Amino acid sequence: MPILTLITFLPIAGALVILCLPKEAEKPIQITALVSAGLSFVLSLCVLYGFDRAQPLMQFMENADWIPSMHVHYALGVDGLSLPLVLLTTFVTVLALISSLGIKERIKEYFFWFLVLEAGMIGVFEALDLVLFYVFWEMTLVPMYFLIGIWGGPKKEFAAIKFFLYTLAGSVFMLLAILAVYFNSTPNTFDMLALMHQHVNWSARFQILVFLGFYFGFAIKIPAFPFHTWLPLAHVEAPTAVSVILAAVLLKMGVYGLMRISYGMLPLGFAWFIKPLIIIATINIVYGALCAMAQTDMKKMVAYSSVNHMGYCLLGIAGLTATGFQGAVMQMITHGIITGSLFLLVGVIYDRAHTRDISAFGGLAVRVPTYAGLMFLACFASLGLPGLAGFISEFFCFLGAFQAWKVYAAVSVLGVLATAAFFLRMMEKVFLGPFNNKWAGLTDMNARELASIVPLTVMTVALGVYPKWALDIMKETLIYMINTPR
Amino acid sequence: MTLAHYLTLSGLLFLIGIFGALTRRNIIGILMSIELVFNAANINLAAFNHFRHPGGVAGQAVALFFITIAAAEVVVGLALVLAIYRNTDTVYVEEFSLLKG
Amino acid sequence: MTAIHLIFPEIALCALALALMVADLFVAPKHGRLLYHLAWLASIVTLCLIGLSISDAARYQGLGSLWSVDPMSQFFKMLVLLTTVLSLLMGLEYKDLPPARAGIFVSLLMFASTGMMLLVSSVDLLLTFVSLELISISSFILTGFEKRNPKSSEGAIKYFLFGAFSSAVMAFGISLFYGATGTTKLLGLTQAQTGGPLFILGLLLVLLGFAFKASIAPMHFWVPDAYEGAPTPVTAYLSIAPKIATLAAMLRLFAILLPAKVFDLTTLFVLLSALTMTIGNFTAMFQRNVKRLLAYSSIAQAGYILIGLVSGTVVGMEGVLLYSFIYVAMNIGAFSVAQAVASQSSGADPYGLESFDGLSQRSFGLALAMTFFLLSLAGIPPLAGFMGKFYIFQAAVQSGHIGLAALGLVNSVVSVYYYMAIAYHMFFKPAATEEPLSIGPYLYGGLAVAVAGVIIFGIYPEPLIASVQTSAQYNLP
Amino acid sequence: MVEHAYLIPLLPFLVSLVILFFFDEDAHSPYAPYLGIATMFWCLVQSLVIFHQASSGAVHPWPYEGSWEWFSFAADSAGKGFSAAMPIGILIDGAAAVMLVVVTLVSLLVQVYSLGYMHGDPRFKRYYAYLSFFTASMLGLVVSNNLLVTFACWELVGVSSYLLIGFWFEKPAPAYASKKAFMTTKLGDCGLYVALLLIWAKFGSFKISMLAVSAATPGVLTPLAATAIGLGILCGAAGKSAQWPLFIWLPDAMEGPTPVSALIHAATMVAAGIYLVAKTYFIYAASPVAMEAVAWIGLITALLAATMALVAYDIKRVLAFSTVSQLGFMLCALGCGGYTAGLFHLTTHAFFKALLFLGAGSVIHSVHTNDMRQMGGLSKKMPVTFGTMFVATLAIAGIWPFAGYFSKDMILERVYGHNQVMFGLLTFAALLTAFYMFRMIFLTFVGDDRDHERHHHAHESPWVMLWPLCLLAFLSVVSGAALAHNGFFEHLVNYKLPEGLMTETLAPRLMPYAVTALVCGSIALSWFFYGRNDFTLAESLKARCSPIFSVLENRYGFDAIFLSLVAFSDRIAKFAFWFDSSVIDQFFVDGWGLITRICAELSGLFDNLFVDRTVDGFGGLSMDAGVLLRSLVTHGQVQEYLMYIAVAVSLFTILILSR
Amino acid sequence: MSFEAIVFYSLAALVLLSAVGVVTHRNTVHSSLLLGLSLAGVAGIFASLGADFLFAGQVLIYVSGIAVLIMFVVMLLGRASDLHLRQVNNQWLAALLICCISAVGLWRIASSFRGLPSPGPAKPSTALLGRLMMGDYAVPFELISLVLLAALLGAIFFSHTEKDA
Repeated sequence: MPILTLITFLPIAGALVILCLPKEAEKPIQITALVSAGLSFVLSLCVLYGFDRAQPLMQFMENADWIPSMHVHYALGVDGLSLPLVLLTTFVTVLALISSLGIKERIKEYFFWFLVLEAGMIGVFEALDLVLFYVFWEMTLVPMYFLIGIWGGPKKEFAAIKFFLYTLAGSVFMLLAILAVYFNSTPNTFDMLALMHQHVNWSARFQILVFLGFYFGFAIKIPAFPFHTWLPLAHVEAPTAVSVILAAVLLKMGVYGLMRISYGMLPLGFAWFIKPLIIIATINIVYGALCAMAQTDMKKMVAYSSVNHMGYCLLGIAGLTATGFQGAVMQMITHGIITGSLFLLVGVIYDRAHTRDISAFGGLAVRVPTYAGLMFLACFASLGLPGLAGFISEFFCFLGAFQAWKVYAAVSVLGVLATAAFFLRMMEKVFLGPFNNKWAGLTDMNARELASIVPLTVMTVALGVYPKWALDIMKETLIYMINTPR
Repeated sequence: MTLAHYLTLSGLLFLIGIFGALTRRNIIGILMSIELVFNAANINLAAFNHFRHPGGVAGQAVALFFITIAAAEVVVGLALVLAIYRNTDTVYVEEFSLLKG
Repeated sequence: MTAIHLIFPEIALCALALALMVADLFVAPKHGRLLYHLAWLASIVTLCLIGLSISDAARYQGLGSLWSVDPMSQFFKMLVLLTTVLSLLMGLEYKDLPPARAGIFVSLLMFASTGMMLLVSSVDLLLTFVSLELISISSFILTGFEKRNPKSSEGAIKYFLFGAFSSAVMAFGISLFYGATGTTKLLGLTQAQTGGPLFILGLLLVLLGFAFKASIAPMHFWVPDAYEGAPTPVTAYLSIAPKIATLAAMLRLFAILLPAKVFDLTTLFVLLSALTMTIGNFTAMFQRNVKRLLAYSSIAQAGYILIGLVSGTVVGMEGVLLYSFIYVAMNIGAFSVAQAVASQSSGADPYGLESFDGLSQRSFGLALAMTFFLLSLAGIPPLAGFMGKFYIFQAAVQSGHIGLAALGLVNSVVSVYYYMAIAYHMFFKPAATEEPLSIGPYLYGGLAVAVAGVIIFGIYPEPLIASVQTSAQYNLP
Repeated sequence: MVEHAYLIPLLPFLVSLVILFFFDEDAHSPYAPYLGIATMFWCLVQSLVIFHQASSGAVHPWPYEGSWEWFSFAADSAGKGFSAAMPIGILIDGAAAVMLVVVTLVSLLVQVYSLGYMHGDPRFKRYYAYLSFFTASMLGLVVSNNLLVTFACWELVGVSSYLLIGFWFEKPAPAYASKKAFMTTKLGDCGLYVALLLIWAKFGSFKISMLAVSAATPGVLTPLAATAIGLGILCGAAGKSAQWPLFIWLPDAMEGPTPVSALIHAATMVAAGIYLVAKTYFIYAASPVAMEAVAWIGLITALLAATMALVAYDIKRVLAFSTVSQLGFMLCALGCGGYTAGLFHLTTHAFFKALLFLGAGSVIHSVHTNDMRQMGGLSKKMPVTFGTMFVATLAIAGIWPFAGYFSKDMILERVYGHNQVMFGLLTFAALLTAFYMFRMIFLTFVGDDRDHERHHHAHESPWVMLWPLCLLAFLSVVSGAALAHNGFFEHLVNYKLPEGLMTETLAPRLMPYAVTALVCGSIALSWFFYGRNDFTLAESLKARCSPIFSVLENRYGFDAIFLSLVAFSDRIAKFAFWFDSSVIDQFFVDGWGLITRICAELSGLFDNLFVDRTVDGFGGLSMDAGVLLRSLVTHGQVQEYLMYIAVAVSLFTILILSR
Repeated sequence: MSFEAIVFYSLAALVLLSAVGVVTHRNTVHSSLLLGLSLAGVAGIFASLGADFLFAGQVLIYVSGIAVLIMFVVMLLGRASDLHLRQVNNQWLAALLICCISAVGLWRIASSFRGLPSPGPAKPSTALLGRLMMGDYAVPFELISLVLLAALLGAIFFSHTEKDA
């Protein structure tokens, strides 16, 4: 059974069904969306079940000719690097869809785009052919554009087009790099696995140029300084569920590409860029945290915290160590879970209060204890509290980077401090202190919101207490990646 | 008389035609200038045929085609001028300004 | 009279056009639509004839005196005919054409198609010129076909003035060409003949004429005016058929001239390509009329196709073919949607961007289809336009024009901006009216074909690429 | 029993979850506290058994270590990746055994005490959940055999401290104090974090027993690395144990409920820093510099905090400064090689400081104020409280035979052996201790009632609060003598210093007596100022030395420094955000807009800017250039367009010319 | 100066002078008359080149066809005010500049053929032309008819007043 294909295209099937449903049929549309995304999730769990953790190489591979005349294949596969991300995608999408049940207008279009988006994201993590990778990569753009642009906040159109243009501008350079790689491989191929062995024939100059081409695409997605400015805007303007997807999955595509493609195919280019990368990582961490500190909008703060957290991923990667890689992958997963729940939680309060201004609240912990509890947990997880998911990944990132870059890693620790500072300030201003009577009518979370957030919270704790479950999936692959002769 | 003479003549005619097409305000003026350009081409053809390729008559044949095509163009052009004159009551090109970029 | 049988399809189309012209006399004005039906059927018949010539290549393909019938020409002929059929289907749903003049309309359209079919086969400058004139003169008239619409007449007169001027210049060029070589035939040019300034100036002036038809900068200025003024089916037709036919003719010219190493045309065309797509895209950004916007976009698209041309490789040529095919689907689709929207718009400018406000609310399917076309034009996967661009850029990178490819890619990012501006109106703006937008059956059929093409060849382009690869062969010594 | 020591942290943790999730908040269910107390009692029993086993030498091998794999992860060694195991487990040595008893005991007593103190609080259940959670984390910190887990628990106690300080979060002060406490300790934790990274880089392991072995192996740990690691850990310890210059959070932390202060900010959590330094003593042993730094930090803290305690009027603040000061004693001892002394004082101090806090809580519970100026003469109203607190005060002052005498004596002896200037300063701090502690006793319990209203309503606390006091008082009396007996404690914790640090300069025999005499003098001085119901002398002194007093009241300006640091970081943050939105973003958006605009101007044809309504960047650009360029190419003019063609033609002819 | 030269120069002068008149004359009617003159001059040039059929064609089609047609239309559309309007737009200077630049290039080409004398008296070419038209150029020849047909259709279409309008 081509299970990866099923995982990828079940959402598309769902989207097509939705397209055929009349737009008044809201319940069937929602059910279709949930069922198709849910099935996709279940299937990805099946993949997890069948996944051989001791095996570092690609598994569940599928390969078929797609465009033989251009040597393009339809090749899918997962290994320890991509499987966790596929799981994250399917998991978070289901939850985001649950939270999207609160969407009131233009339901048909919403779920249609959402499912298309999911397919694109899953595909990016599974693709083993550069063209296929690129196609899936771009496939995420358009749905995201509409999801932000139609259901977003006041500046949604600008945010949407900025997101679109920014990411597209990056990815066209990626396309150029893909072509360059293709023409310089013998035999000409887009096969990512085959290209991993081609670098011996490539000069450092070529690798550097190609690396930069890819890097533009990835850096904008990650987002790495200074290409991050689309992110706060897009996050703030996007509807809750879309912010969740954006933060939890979309940003990971960049890091994934960096690890899979830039690292795997272009060792010399990567080695050349390692110094800038660590600097960028440090800037991302410290600067992102500082920017977050200056925010009064909760969502924007969380958005900037994403910049900061993706900096940890870069930090881990820049160490060029197995530990750092492990940290980076783990950070992707945990950031997805934690920031996903943070965005959902911010969405909860925004739905009720129609404001996200930190100073507009006060003492809410009395009125909405469940909400406050979940928010505290998510914030603490995000600031890297041990026992919650963020700590181990962050620590591994530092550990990995520290072996090569002592000073940068040490400076980056300041970012941890700043992260703590802004989260604590937010918690103090919003939940603690005297109760602001303006919000006397505030209600605690409802079942739908709990259903979308609690699984994430549970995962946050579970991964924090028992990270073995996730680490084992990726460990062998990452060790293999480091140990592959380069 | 050498080929150079004829080419000079056709070249000058060509340039006069171009100049006219660029400067006449009247559509019919432009049309007439374009005819001059066609004629320049025809002189070229006939002259080349005569001086450089006297074996065949291809040049003359092509010139004949050009004459006919120029005629067809003039016909369409004048018809269009008539039509637009009915619509806008002008034959001055600057006055066509409905379409703007 | 050599090998006249090779151009039977053209003769057939021409004869059918004449027949329709005559039939016009016997058909009551109110039954004018019948002629459209006959016309597209006739085009399909011709299409079948070409299909026959492809299936029996030994018999129906070869080198005539002034023409060469080969897989490439047949490919482009099919595209031209396809465009003709789809434009005629659009015409069936277009309200502003005088029904009484249906005969003239369809026969002119078919004349133009005949001209294009000959153009793509022609290997002689005289035949090329005459075909171009046939196309031009038919197009002038078709552009001005909405007589009561002053915009239409104005577009026609501007188009005409440009056309006449450039054909005069081209004629002058041909005369110089003749002077240098003693012939108008492209085949059999020897290196000795192709050196002098006479030849080169002649060639450049001829290329100027081509550039006019293919709307390559700086010969593109007529495009927006003519496209905006022309009836929409004609716009759709003009934006596709003459352009790809001319590009095909240029392809042939290049195929002959490049091996002869006349003169470094590549540099010139790299510049032209860069200029064309940049001007097209950056100007399109500021358009508020969809037809004008699409006109500039089609200029930009010509720039992309030129990239394939300058690559000068077989892959580049295949790219031109592939892109042309996809271009037919996406451009005709975009114009069809524009026509459908404008036909039910109450705004001051039916083709204004405002007419698209809230289209997704009125007809999600139509809005989605338009989005597909636009994204395809922008080159976003997994739509066909991406495959076309990918192929072309691939060719450019392969032949070392990486800078041009990069510029093309940057341009496609820029183009997203204005394509998405339409999407912005369709999806983000509230609709002026809530009433659902209905489209007629023929437009629907045409749209379905276009959408299918854009999606299917985006997801599975292999059959198309395979056929392009077999088609990118030409009969040249 | 010792092999099941993992239950000690695990049970409270589970219980905290059970309480949090399965008990009802509003019902004032009595089961929640009892469940917590019962668990803690069980933990205490287990700890006592372990303590007994440890002290009787019944455990083999000793120290006991039980280790399991927590997870395994990708690690590196010389550029090669491999799968490394991260252990989780327990390491019970003498120090841990002692700490287990101290923590479980104090926690149990505080929980019992809280039954009375917190009665009727709307978040009663959550309080117990937090307490259990804190105790679990603290116990985890104590028993862990893995520095990473230790660090994890270290952070978790920080969080529970945050939650408990801010327990009454409706008031702004606790909310602020909790944040301040967390942030300040987090600042110190950054150092610890880096130290952990360094440890991994040096040793490739976090397992304490392995580290100890490796550190002892010559060549593994360079002095420089040891110094860096040692200073990093010291940084963390300074944060957690409120040492100079990070002590500022502890006085504010007194905003939490008093039992919490007793448990966390007196007996256990603040001792974690000392405990951590002791646990990683082998690293300090390799670095004299780090060792010296520890000693001096401790000394400075002890002195500064003691002076600040002199002028405080808030009873809990006095105790907080006292705690800081005493922690400084411990750290100083550790820094001088007094491993045993430091831990011994840690133990005894836990008892009497917890007692002092609980007593203060009892007082506050009774008079509803923290301000000592509004107390006085409470000894009659609250005899038990007074009695027990007096015992504790004697203990902390270091009067024979109370517990503090033995531990403080051991410290001073050790410091004397190390550095006699330090000894002098530390002795001075000890004298100050006696002075301000008795000042507190005098102001609170002795003399006339200064606030009749409060005095009138004052009453002895219920027995549920008093018997923990009594028990602690008992321990404050006997624990010192008992543990010091025959070097029992030294034998138990049993840390062998490397040869270089064994400074066997014995203190003069008379030293303990001399110090005791001085302490008595200090107490007498305190009585002279505050015990006679006549404060004129104190007032006049205050008036005369007002600059000094205000410096002390302002805590030497450290608070201000930190506030300005916070303000500074806020300013940096604001600047960063401004830079982000106005420079970087504008660079890309406007830069793109600028290019677009220029291209558009050059291509010459545009009228209506779809853009200026959407892209903000376009708006700011100059229109003049546009007008100028546009005038070059007007619209829709056929002949101007024809001109381009003509230009092309002429260009072509020039091209020919050039050939 | 030979007779041939006299004929050439006088014809050339006729062609060029009247052509200049065509593009510069304020009165469009005069312009159109001058156009006829110029075209007739070109016919003369054809004759001097021995292209007798071309001469005939030029006279028949251009001089008596096109020029007259243009004249009719000019008179049809002419307005009295035309005479007072400037007939040359304001970019004439630029146009002149461009023409001068081009002239240099064209002169260069023409001057390269200075030494090429006439190969001899022209032979009658009409028969050859006819054979060519019916031979190799048959298809363009037929196509031309299509072009003319299209133009005719256009003329009919545009000049036809809509009754149903």
